[in-house]
Amino acid sequence: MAKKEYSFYPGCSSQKAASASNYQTSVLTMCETLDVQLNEIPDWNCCSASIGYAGGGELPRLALSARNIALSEQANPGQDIVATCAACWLATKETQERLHDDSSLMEETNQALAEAGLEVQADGNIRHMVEVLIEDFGFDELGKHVKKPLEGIKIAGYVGCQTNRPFGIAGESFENPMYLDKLVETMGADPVENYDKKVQCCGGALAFSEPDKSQALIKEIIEAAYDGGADMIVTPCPVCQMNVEVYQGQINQKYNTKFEIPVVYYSQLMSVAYGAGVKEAGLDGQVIRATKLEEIARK
Amino acid sequence: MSDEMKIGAYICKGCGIGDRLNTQQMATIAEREAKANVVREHDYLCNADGVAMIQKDIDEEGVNRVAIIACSRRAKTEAFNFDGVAVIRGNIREGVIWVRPDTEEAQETTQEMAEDYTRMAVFEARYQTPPKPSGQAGRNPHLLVVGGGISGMTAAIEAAKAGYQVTLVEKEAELGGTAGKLFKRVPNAHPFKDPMDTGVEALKAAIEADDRITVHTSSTITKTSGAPGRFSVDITRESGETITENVGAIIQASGFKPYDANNLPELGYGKSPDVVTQIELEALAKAANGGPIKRPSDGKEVESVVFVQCAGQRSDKEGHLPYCSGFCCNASIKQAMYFKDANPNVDTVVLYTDLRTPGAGGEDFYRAGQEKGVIFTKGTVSEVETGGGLKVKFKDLILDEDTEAQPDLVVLATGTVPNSGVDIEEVPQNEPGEWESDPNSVLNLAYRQGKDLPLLKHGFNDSHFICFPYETRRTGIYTAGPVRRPMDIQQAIEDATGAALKSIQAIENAAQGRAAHPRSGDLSYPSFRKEGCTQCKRCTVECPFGAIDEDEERYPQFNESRCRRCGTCMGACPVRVISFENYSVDSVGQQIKNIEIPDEFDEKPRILVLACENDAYPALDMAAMKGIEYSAFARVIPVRCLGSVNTIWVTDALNTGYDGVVLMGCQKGENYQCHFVKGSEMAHYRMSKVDDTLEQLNLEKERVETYEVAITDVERAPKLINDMAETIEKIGMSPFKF
Amino acid sequence: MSEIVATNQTILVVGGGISGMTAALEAAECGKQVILLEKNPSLGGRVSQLYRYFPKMCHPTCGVEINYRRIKANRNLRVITMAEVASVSGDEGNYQVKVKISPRYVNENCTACGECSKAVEAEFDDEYNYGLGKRKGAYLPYAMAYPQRYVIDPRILGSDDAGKAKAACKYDAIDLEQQEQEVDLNVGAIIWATGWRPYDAAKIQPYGYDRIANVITSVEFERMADPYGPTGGKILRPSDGKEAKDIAFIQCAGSRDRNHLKHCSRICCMASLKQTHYVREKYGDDGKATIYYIDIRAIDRIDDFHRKVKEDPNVTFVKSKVASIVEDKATGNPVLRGVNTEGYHRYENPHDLVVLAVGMEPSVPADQFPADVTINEEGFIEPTSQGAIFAAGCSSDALDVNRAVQSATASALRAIQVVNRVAGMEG
Amino acid sequence: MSNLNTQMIEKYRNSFLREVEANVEEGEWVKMCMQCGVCSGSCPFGPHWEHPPQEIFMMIRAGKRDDVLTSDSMWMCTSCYNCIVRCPRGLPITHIMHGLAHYAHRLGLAPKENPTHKFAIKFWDNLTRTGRVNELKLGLALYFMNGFSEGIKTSLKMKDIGLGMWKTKRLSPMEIVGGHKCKDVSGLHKILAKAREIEESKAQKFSG
Repeated sequence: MAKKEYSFYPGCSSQKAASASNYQTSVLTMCETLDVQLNEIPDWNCCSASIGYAGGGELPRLALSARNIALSEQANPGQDIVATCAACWLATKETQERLHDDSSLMEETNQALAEAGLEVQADGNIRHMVEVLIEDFGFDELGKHVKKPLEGIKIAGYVGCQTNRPFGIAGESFENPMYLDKLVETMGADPVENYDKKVQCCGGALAFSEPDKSQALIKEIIEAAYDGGADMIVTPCPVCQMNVEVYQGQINQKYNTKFEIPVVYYSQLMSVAYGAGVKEAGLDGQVIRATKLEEIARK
Repeated sequence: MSDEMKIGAYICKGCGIGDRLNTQQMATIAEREAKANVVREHDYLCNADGVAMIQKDIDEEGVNRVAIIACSRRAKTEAFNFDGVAVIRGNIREGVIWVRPDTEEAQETTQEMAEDYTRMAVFEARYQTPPKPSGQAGRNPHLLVVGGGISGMTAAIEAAKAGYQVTLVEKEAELGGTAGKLFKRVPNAHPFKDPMDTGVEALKAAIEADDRITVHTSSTITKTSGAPGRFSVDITRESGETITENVGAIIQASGFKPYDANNLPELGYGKSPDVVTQIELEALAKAANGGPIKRPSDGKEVESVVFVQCAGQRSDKEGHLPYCSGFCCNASIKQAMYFKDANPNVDTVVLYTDLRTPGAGGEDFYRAGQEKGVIFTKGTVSEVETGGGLKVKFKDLILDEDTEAQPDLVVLATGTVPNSGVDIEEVPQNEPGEWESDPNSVLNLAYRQGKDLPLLKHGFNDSHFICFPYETRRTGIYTAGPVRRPMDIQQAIEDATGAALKSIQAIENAAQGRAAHPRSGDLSYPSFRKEGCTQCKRCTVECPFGAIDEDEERYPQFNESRCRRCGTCMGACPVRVISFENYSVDSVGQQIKNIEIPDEFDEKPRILVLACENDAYPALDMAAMKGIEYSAFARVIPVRCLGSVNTIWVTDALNTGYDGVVLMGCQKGENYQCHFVKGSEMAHYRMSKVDDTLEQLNLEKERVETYEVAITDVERAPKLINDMAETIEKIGMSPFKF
Repeated sequence: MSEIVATNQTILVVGGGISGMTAALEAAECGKQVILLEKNPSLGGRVSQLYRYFPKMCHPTCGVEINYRRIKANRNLRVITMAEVASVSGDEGNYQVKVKISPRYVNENCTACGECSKAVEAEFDDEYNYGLGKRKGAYLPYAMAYPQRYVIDPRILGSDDAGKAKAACKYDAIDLEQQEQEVDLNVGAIIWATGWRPYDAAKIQPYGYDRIANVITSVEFERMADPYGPTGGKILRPSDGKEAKDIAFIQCAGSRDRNHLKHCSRICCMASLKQTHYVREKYGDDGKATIYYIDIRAIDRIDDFHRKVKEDPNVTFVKSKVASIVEDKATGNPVLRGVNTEGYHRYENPHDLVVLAVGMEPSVPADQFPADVTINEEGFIEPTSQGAIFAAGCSSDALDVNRAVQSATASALRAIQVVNRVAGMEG
Repeated sequence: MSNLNTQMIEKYRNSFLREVEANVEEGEWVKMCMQCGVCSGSCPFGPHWEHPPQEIFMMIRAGKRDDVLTSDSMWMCTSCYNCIVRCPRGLPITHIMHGLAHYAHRLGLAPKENPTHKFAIKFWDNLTRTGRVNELKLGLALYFMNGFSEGIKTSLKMKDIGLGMWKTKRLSPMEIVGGHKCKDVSGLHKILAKAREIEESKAQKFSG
């Protein structure tokens, strides 16, 4: 397959020494195998995620994403913008659609962008990395690169919210998307069947401000994974990964549980299956080590 | 074809009949005992060869009564379809071999069953005449429409478009009815977004332009007599001038009157001029003609309006309507749009409990109302205060709190009351020869049973049948529009068009002497022997369709084209003077009599089963198809309706030595399923009287049972027969065996 | 099928459900020549799969029987089953219709004796029971089917079963050589009565029809309540066959929802109210029903039925669109989550069984319509102002049986107007 | 009471619904709710809302301005979009909730002590400073948002998490002094200033 190029929007959490830096590491490893070239949008800014609304009004928030799109159009013309973070993808895609559909919003946004000498068209595609994998490669192709099948690992595919709603992945349902399960299978591991918390909210950004309420949700997500016999949880979203992984200690204290389940990214599974080592797969970034994956990575 | 009766009996050996039964023996019985003129067996009667064999006999031997002794009358009807002859079906497949086990010990009784059915078929054939139309009616392609609203005008136009003459009678001076008083109507086509023109002017113009339609305004019907194909109608103008028209069928589209809102003082009606009904709001909207609507009290432009849904409807309170009028939700949305379209800043609130905007258009229209800013609040109104500005007190059911609104105007969605004339249960008909027209009646029928159509429920003239919405209880008279059931304009248009079709059908049926639904196409009709008649009036009173009048000497007058051929009159007649060519006291009675009654000591009882052909008989057929067994002692005879069962059949059977009688009819009572309305009910009543006869005969009451059987009672129907067999086993054989 | 005689005075009715049968019969009983096409092996359509009708609680089979009898008795009416319209050309008063007739592999010699069915071994999902049970590869679609003639499932062709079926028939009724035919009909007017199909419940993802065994549809529930249905009339849970006594009915399952069907399907509220009777009929005081609804649409005089159900202490009404259903894995109970909007009470209610009151979708998708008609956003045929293709019943709107029959009767007149004009007939 | 709030009360005396339509992001959708309640039943934080989304819509229609704008309900939105995808009428409920929250904040009516309110403001301030979120600063700001002693407690409670993140190089103490940022921060600030200006001039127009 020929090299594929995308305009890449990594987002704040993927930066060096940020909470999803290991995600970034594994994405890059995975892309190398798949011969994907990610052209980072130069000087991109934060999308304001879905929590910026209080301080930022509608137009300032749209302007943030519009700036990224404008920069991408300038630097990587004609390339689809690909985001790895669910919130980044969502905010950017929503902005693209709203500007595209509302000419007065478009006009006002460009008025604002003009202050920095920018202009946006917003007629390209904004895609999540998972979409790229499924639509531009497909499971068959993704499976062809597997060198070390992840045999003997049972994995709960936790899709979360914003990768799934409101746009979702084409052909998948909002309530029971199957792509992570298929991906897990493609990588040679066993998906947890009927994992019924796969699209439950983890509290998202409110994990900070409403920890008790969020952790109650996270607990259910983890519990259901254990009930399904999972060795680990896989997710496509940095917020999900962070929330489900790092609060396990607090949840254990609060609920007297003994959770210690690794939460990894799909890109980490793929990197390992594609033959990468622990470091290249970002597995050293796990607060709860994914030992079964590490074992395979070390083989 | 000669008039001489020639009976052909044809015994089929297919479908295992030949394997299970001695058909030769049956043939012998048909020939020797039942005296059929031609008797033949065939390996496979319904195939082309078998059918050709029968046709040949008809053509060459002059066979004119064909007894097919094979499968059920419900099977293979296409094959056994011969012109000009009476066809009788002896049921030895579903009726015998499929309900009996294929065992050696059952063989004897199974064979007896088949032999009896063979006799019965030939004897039934003997008492048949192929029905011919009576010639009572001619074709009168002219119909009367009563009521000049949307329903009536639509019916008139649609019938005229099919080539029929129409006389349209309207009591008001103008056509248009209620719709004529509307500013606009709810849309009937995509995108279902805005109120649209009522279409009344276009209908009026179409009527004006159509020379097949004659209109009488300011006129009422003062007398309707006759029958489908030959109705005679007196149309009287306000001036008293009367003309008489002859028509073939009638559509009653007499519409509705608005519910009297004076019954709703708690909602402020009558206390403030600013509390109006929906229909009154239409007048305000018409006056405004697209501009701002002004409130009646002081002419101020309305800035806020509250619509109160279900005002006096869906309620058990005295004086309220127990039903939903169906159209009011959409009507309020439309009316709220009147305000919003004139000025989007007018506040319009609809207070409802269930918003009822069904179908494709309904939901779109609801959404369109919301898009225009109409507010919908689920709530129940307790009171509208009128002292110094209106105050609508209501409970917001969603926010769960008592609250109030202070609009400029309140609109009450009060619903409709059908304009169905007089209730014939309450208002007796004049005695024969003493005609007087009743100003409250719509049709002023000269029928013995009363001046208007019987009502179904809540004063509506609806059909009781879900599958057959036009079946009123007066043949050739169809109701359409909101007199039939609550409905909106769109439905009224569909309804009126359908009613026009049924009227045209009634005209064509009457012209050929054919029965209407459910025995559609039946050419038989009841005749009676005047010399035997005792003028007891039972037939006149019990006919479910009011088909029978009385002449001045108090003899019954049968009106063939009003008759549905159910035979309830035949069942009613204590002196048995009423019969049909193909269905009579004898055609059934002879079957009953001509079976083998074994000796009392044979331990072989006989059970007569009279099963309604509409439901019970098909249920027994289906039981047979499923291999459900029943007693070999049963002899089942299908009847047109249990109402046609004359008690003589039952007493004759008992006298002949039958041990038990089972009657199977349809459900009676409020949710009756009897296709002839009262037949099953009458049968139950009459059979309760048979008990006396049993007592006289010194027989146990349990020997006669009457049941309601549904078509789905596939297991129950055979069980009822078996129950009777058990009963007989318990109480013993009949002592009346000869 | 050269024997099909049709002229520009013939009325073609497409679809043999209650609407099509009615339209065909009403026209034929006015003396018109009518051809009735049905794509299935039997007439009857959706109503033949219902246990009871609201509000009378009578059996649809009863009315269907009367209609079959009318059909048998009427020589103006010609029924062709397993037939579909491939294309329509021409114009009002003179249409050319191409009809594709699939082979039944059983000819008119069939006596419905059933021997072929006994001989065949292969079984397939029974369409009549919405796949809840099995039927043989040679079968009568249902006990009341008309024509009362067996069908060979094409899937057994070439197998031993095909031979066995043929051998079992003593009447030479099985003809495995039958081929698909195409016939051209010339007709004056067309009544389109292809009816509806239940909305695909699996698409309503929050309700887990595709994942939770004890979530079924209202049409399946009809079959279950029918004594001759797959459970013999017992209301049982698909997961474990246990009696389902506490049943939830979810309204607007796929209706009034821009994610599914935009329109209100009209019948579902009444159907669920009716089905609460089934629960009470089978389980008496042990039977409990809960109706989750947005608006109860018991329109017009049948609202009294609604009010009677409301008085039943064992029937509960919750004003709420259920948010989601999850399965309690220990009990198999579907657990309904949502908010009772009258006062905002959250619930998490387990039930034995959930019945989704699925909406009505027009049978023929708008883009697959073989003739030139105007179809609205909801997929229903709009009243035409030109041409002579008239919609009847649920191809014109979401209708209950009563209204469908009214609509069919009206369409019969519209068709008659056209053929009468063609014939130059004056009244 | 803020000046803007007073103006708005004056302008929309009779109709809070119209005020919402004119001033709240996606506010024109509120009237389209058909009261099914699926949003309220679908919310993962549903039990914590005093007034779930549908009730808020109904309250808006009923003119309960104060109750709505001072409510902490909207601040419970986790932006999971469950309500949006299930709403049979396609209301962008998530955005309406965000819009209401923002509007309440702008009018000065949002509950001051609501943690999400505070966090959301801090998040915005954090990201707009450099164009990119500084997770460490954001976290610390969050822990200390309820005062110093409360902050110490929270920090201690959260220290294991911080430690874990630091060990795995997903958090760096160095961020406190520098951190990631956009190169053209000034351009970004100009864009945001202009966007705010346009938005405020629109609000002025509505309220004038």
